Amino acid sequence: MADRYSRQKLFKPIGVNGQEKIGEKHILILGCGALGTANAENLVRAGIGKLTIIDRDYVEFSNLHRQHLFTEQDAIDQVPKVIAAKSKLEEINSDARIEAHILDATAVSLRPHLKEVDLVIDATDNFDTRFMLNDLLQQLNIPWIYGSCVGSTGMSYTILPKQTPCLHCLLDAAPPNGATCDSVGIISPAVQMVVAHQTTEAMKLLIEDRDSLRATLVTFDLWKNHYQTVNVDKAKDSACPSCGMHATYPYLDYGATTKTEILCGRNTVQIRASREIHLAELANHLKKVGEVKGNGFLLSMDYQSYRVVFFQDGRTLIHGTDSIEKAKKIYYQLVG
Amino acid sequence: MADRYSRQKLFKPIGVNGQEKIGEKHILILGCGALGTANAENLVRAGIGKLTIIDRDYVEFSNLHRQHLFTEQDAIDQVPKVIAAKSKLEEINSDARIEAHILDATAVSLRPHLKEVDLVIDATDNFDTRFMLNDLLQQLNIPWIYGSCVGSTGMSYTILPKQTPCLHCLLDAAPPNGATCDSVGIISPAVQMVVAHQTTEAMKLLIEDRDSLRATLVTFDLWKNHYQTVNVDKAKDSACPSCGMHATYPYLDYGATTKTEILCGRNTVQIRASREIHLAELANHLKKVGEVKGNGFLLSMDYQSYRVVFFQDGRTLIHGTDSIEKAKKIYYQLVG
Amino acid sequence: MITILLFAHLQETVGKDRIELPIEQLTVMELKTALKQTYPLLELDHVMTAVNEEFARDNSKVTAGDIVAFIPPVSGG
Amino acid sequence: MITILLFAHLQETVGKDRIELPIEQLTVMELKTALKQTYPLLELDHVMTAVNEEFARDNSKVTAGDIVAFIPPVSGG
Repeated sequence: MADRYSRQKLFKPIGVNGQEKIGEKHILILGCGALGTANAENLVRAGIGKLTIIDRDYVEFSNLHRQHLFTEQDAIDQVPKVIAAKSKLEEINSDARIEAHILDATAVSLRPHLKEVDLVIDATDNFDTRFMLNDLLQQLNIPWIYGSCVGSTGMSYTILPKQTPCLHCLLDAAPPNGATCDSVGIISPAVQMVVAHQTTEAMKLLIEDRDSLRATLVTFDLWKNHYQTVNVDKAKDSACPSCGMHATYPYLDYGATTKTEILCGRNTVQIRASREIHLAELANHLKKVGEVKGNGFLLSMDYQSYRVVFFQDGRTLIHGTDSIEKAKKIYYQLVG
Repeated sequence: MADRYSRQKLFKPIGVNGQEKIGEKHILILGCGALGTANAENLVRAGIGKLTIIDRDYVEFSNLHRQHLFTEQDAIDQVPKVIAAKSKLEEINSDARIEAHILDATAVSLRPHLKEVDLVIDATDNFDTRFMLNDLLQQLNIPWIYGSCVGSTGMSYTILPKQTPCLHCLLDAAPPNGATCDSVGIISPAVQMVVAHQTTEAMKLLIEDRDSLRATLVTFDLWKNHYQTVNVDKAKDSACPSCGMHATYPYLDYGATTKTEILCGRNTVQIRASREIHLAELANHLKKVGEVKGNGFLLSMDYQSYRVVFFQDGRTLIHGTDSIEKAKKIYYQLVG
Repeated sequence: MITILLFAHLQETVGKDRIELPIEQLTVMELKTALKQTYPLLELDHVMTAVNEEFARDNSKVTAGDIVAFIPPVSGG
Repeated sequence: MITILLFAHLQETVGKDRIELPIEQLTVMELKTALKQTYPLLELDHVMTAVNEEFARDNSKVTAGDIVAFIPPVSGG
């Protein structure tokens, strides 16, 4: 096992010193879907000291075509994604310390997990969360690497607080979601292309080789054979509310008030209650309505044409609709 | 499980018809190292009908930082790479038919496995094998996708017999290996970047969308933030001995005569005998020399400062040297 | 002549990935307005714009010979 | 002026990733010969050459304003 990283140490920019630094660092990956699992696998194989993975979701069959680490059995068992990922990652590298949290990321829920984090990798699937993350990391002075993909396209950009333009400098506001995995699909190479850029940038930051960082935003379309970089030097806005002279971090409040949301590519609505759900108690109640399955982490049941899944932390997923109204109706019919 | 490929079918160029075609096709991946495992995982997740994987090697700890699918236990057990990969791939997608062959690829050994193969993905680690493969696939009229990586760099190029320039058109001869994984190392994102291009091109070929194929050779350096394509239209050589008017396929003989070789990034020499090795008989003999371990697929033993591994198909790996002479000496000392 | 590159789903809306316009000079905003008169490109209000591979704002100038790329932000992951 | 881009380990041999030469016209072969007189670039005999992102042979012409890339074939996998 001594020469486990030998080929990585031979890569001159990393070397023996770089490998040691990688082993001392702590990365948080927000999201454990396509981008999250592939970044996690790379970093754990590369010898990251500590990895925190945060995700609110569980494994489904429709994830398997693009999400690494997960198997059919994980989908059959509806294992929470971070739990399934952690178990695979530990088989790959038993030296890595992996913290897995089944958690819906808000400014409030995320903050305690950002203590002593060197770098955050964006593996979320929506701009609401990214703008919240952008504000939070500007405030806490933690670098992060934006990544996103849909269809055969993707983007990546490395954000250093107090130095580079932030996400809010580049986009005036969270754009209305145009293309999602649900509307235009996704192929796995688009995921890996983004991840290749994110992991490389992460390695540069881990070994403190900031001169090699990519200063540009990358965008590509693998099916159309297109690759372009955008120089964003001029995008830094001194009046930016998220990273400017008088930053007010506007998205730190916004996130906290969102109580329902449509999940990207899922035909699913999430409803987030302000209190935890007592699963056993709820299961007892739901038995009267239909067959309830539970695995200790969640309860699930089929109801009308929907599948409804309850998590202990207060969230409920209504599968089979992208209407918030319909979802709320179902929810209140079941939970009362 | 019905909607397992739902997000891939939503991708318009694939659609329902494309997904059906993917499920009817047969791909052969030559090599089950970094490029091979990642391509195999992508294709099996994407729903490939049949996959043949060919590799001569077994899993070691120094593979784990960049080679997908493999775990620490695989390295401890020295499982042959294709066997370890097959077992993981079947957990990911039980519908895929996966043929795994522990085999040293020569023109002779490879030919029978190319019957009814729609496409070959190059995941080899040396140009000797690639030039042999190039000749063989020109002769058999099977498209293939060249891929390679070292350090933070890589290349990919799609080769269609009778249509595009072939590898021999682009390179006059197998170049002397300059940079190898053993001399300059390798980081995992370089692997994934190549694989993203290979898998996308494979998908285009599988669904018969040839108009979308990349006509250029791609080369990149992720650490140096460099990406370039090379238009090779002018490279097609009508006098090329591998794909020209009077092709003689010169590398189909050459490969067959190579009896020893230094393995990329391994500090290892392979010696290939013309006959199979009777493992049990050899084990009996070697017990007199030292402690022999076997797992049904191979025998291994430490000898002097080397580790020596014997495969049933007639090959022997001498770890701990890149000198063919030294390796032969050890070999003959043990096998006689 | 100004060359306009369309990315991602903008290509499908317009039916091609490149438009050439015989214009000498205008701002990014004026270009967006002009395009919206010809094509159903409502999304142009929410895209990132690059002029000659450099980030550009709505008030940035575009001159004959420039290549303008409209890049819709991607949200999936 | 001809711009030469060096890829992969050629960069380390030369110590930079770009060379500019004040030359009007020559062939790829002549360019390689000229470079080998200044730098220890023996590998130039085994690299792929692209002129303005197009594949070029040793007898291809290079003219002032061209960008020449020397790309060592990569073998690992």
